[in-house]
Amino acid sequence: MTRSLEEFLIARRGTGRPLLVPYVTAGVTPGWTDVVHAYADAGADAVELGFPFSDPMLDGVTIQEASDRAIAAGTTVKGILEKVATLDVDVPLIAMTYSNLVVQRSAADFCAALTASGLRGLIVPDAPLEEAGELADAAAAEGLDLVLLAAPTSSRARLREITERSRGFVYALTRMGTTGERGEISERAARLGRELKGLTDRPVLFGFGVSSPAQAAELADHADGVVVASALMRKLLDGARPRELGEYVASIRRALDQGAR
Amino acid sequence: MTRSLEEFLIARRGTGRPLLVPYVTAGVTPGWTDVVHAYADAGADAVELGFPFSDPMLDGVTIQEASDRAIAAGTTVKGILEKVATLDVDVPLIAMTYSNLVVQRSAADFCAALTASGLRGLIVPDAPLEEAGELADAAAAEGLDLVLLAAPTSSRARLREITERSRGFVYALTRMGTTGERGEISERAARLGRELKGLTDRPVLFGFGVSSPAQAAELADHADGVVVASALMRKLLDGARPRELGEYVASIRRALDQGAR
Amino acid sequence: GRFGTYGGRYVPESLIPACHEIETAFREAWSDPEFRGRLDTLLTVYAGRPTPLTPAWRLSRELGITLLLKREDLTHTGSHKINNVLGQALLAHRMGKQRLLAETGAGQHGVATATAAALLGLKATVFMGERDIERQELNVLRMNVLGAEVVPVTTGSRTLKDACNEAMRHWVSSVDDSYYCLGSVMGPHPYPWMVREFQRVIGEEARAQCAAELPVGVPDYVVACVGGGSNAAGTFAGFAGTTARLVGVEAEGGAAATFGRAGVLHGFRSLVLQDEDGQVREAHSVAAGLDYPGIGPEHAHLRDSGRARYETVNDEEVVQALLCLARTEGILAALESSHAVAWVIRAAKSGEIAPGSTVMLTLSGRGDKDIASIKDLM
Amino acid sequence: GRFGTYGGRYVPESLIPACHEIETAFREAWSDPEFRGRLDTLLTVYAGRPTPLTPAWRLSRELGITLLLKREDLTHTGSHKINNVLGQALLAHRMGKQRLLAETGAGQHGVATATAAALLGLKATVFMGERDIERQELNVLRMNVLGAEVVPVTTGSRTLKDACNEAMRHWVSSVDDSYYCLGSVMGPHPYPWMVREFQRVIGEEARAQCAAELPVGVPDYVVACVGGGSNAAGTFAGFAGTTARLVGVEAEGGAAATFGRAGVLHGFRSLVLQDEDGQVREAHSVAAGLDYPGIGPEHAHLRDSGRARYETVNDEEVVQALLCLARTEGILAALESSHAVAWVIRAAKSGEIAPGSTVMLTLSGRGDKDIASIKDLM
Repeated sequence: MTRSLEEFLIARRGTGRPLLVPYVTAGVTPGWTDVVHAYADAGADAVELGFPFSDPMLDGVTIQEASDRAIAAGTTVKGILEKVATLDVDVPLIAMTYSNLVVQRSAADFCAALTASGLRGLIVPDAPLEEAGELADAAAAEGLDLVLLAAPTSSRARLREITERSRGFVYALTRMGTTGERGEISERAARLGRELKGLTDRPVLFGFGVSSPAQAAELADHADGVVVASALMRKLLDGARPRELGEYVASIRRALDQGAR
Repeated sequence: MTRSLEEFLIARRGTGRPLLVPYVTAGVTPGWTDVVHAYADAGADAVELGFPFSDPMLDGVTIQEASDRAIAAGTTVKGILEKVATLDVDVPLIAMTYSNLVVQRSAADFCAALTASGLRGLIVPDAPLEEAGELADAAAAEGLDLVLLAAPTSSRARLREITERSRGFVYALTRMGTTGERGEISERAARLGRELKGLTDRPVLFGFGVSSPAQAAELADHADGVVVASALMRKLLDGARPRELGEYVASIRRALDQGAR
Repeated sequence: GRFGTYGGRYVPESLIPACHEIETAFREAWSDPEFRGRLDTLLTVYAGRPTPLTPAWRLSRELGITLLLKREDLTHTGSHKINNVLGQALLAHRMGKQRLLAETGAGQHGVATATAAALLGLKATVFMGERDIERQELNVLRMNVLGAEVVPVTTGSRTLKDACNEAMRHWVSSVDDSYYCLGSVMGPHPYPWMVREFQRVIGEEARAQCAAELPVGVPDYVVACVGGGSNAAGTFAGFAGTTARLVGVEAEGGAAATFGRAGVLHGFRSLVLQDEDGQVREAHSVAAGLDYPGIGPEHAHLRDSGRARYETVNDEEVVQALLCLARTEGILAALESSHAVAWVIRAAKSGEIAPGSTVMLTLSGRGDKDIASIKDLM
Repeated sequence: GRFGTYGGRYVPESLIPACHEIETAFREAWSDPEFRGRLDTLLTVYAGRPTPLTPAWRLSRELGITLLLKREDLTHTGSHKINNVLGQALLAHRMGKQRLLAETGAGQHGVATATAAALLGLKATVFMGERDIERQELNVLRMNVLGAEVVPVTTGSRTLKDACNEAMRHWVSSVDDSYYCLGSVMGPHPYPWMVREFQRVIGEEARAQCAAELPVGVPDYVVACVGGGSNAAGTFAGFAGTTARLVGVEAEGGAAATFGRAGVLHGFRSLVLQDEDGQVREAHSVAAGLDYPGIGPEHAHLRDSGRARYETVNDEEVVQALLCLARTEGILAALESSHAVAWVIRAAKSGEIAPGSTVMLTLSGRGDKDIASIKDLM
């Protein structure tokens, strides 16, 4: 797997399937690596790996709870990277964390360490275009794809710049608000998907509030796929085993594939 | 007993005996009139009768407690006067109360009512020289002796005016402070007694804080006698019967008479 | 020492020299530019005067009048009491006294006294009814932190009236080294006059501010709450010579001007709530500072002469007025001051205050001290 | 949007348009004489500015220095927070927003926000850590009375840091109709700059007052407490171009300037208390308002550049300083402000502040809110 995250996803998309990226907070349970495997086995196209931060500003209560649990269990960036280096999964892994964990080392060191452990992408929600420059350069130098976020409120000019500078895929926020499950898909999200698709050939994935297979399928109509996070982490915090999480991902996979027909 | 309070006291003093005026709050117990009799029988030269007021500014906790108890029992000026009218004691009775009870009726009406019930004197501690004019006129018109107070802090000029305008006797405060028992007799009190005696032939009685027979005797050395209030009322509030109060007054009587020898 | 037939000096002979001494000292001080200068300096650089005159923008619109608030709540310690206390504390200091005695109801006067004592290096002993201690705990703690001794009063109704009795008793026995720092326009002469003079600054500032602010220069109504009546007396003093209608607002359960009868209490003759036999009634108000059965003698005289009128509002109206002012203007007034607000709201709504009228209201203090009570009442 | 290497706008893309919108609106408003005039009017007739500069007469004598206190405790609502909040609330109103969101630690910023919202007819939602709700109950009740909704924050350390997280989260989801009224010189650009501009009035007034009051015109030291650092930033802004030595005083348990390392929190890059792995530490201070693990980016820059220095004091010193000021000057300062007092006392006694020096100290707020805590600590 020497292709970049973006090349990988574009290839997958090329097969006609909607893309599915499930999320897990690293360290949230001792068996979190099993969750990664379960996701991959269930048909994930990539896995988003949360590096827990004490103050996850963009995340809702579920991810905050998972992060607190992971930190309390002694999870560190170094520890996660050591585990990741031993993982053998056939889809790309994407790190998700906050700026503070990045700047503890330099951006260059951080990106190098991720790449050395085999990670292929990086999402830093509190590093918007304005603050992402140095990080983007460092990531590019390491061949790490820095995924940028696009919001329903972003201007067309910003969306253009985001689609140009994002790597791997464009992370489209389904709605304003933090991560967490919600009932309905807004027209606003659909419009954002269409607009992004019109601006770029890069994969566009929806994230935030994807809370059921049906919803995932509906969203995927307006873009190239979805990121699913809180719905999975809620189940995990409530005691679901890796196998059960895998089954849930598989159900989303099926819904996506059926929706794509 | 048609003589005025002052004539009566001067006559008593003329026999060589120190004067003794014990106090009781009217209405404090159902048997308060028995206390008056007990005092008279025990050798009192007059009895001071407190007409209870809700806010007795110059009185300490003991008299305030007795007043509160009397008011709570439904004691009124009218009721006291009716009882007093039926009393048959061979020493003069002196009313003690505060200005507010006086001004409820006019000063003239109040003095007339007191006299009609047989009272011979009146003490109003919150009516100093400045405020006593109308009251003094009304009292004089009724043949009621209005007793004025003299304090250790009063100037010589004021003492002169007090001794001139007081009737019945001059009530000399042993010390600054409210009524209540205290341990020691101050040099200040002795000085006030000597000063007043130098200014007038009217009887001069000490009051405030006379708390033992010995103390009464000591004070009487510097004037013509004493008023005893809180020490008696404390015993009454603690449950002493009229007979026991009489015995205590008798013990003061003996101490005074021995001291006079 | 008289306001018509009211006022006077109904105190025991033992206090007469002290009253004379204070009167003489005050007369000298009040005509001494250095004393006036020192007081002005303290009021300005320490207590935060002049206080603003704030238009109640939203409430005015709602009521169809122009309502201006004289913001005594913004003074140091949070009420107009500081004006008087700084004056008296400077006087006590000038007289060589070592200790300030004070009674307090809501605790604002006690806090102000503790404050002035600390500032001038004097001791402070504050008498406070046990019942008030319970409902104004915050102010008790403030006094403690400021180094004052708070003496609980357990006699009678255990409120302001009884605290006055106790303070006077203590004064009698410590008159040599202690100064009785009375908190309102009451007590024996010269207090009602002296306290009004120290509070006159409220009315004089407000008068000048109205002159600058209002097209006609003088408001139609000047309104203030009345317990003993010091903030009202100080306010009215500034508008005495104007056409403004003066309105004092009392608590229904402590409305001596409305339900009182002439009597003598705490050293002065005035209107007093009392039973037919002359026993003083306990006042009842949600505002501890208005729980007083008497009224300053000058107010009794202003009522008789018709120069001012006195209205009453009930506890329920007061709490509603407090919430209303908080939510329309962002100003949390003391329960005491909210009495004045309550009357203005009622009178403007009933048309008693004609639409378009201008009303100057003295907001005597802030309501932080009342938060616990208000919580229970909401 | 930078102060040296600090500051910036580290927020999710979803908030970027809102930050731009606020920055644009603020730039326009700040150069609009009408807006400036409205704000000046509110600061003057509503909030009670200018606040006095009070000489701490007795404490100065005791310490052998000249200590002047800038009295932000005398403003409406009792702390400097109102300066900033009135500015931002007017801005939100101008922008057509219907609701103010705010985080609060000690509750002073929350109360100020609730106040400004009531004044301008806006809604207010205030996020407050559960732990702070417990220790600052008075302020919670004040916000309720003022009509604001107080949302308890149960995540993390349940103090100010977590209230910030929660407020930002809520902001993301309600950015169309809500304005985030940030309480200190922190957050994403333009907040650190805008809040400092709104607080600049403290320093500018103090500068002019010192010029009038002091023979040399400029004090030797200018001291203020620092949590996020808004009162210090506003104070320092007025003395930036002078020879005065600027000193920020932090709580020992929340001393980001002393024990922090560069990091990104709540949308800005600055010094942050954190473990070696980059997890933010919980701050601990007796003063809820200083319980913050970061420091405004401008302070980080002032520290690096040497223009200001930052000192720490511990809880015990703070409580002693509070009592000392109360008992020598009759001023009950907030626990936050008492940090600055504590350092001055220590430094004057140790000779670090040379005898005869002049010290201008910003007393950021009053201590009424802290009375319950102080009682437990005494």
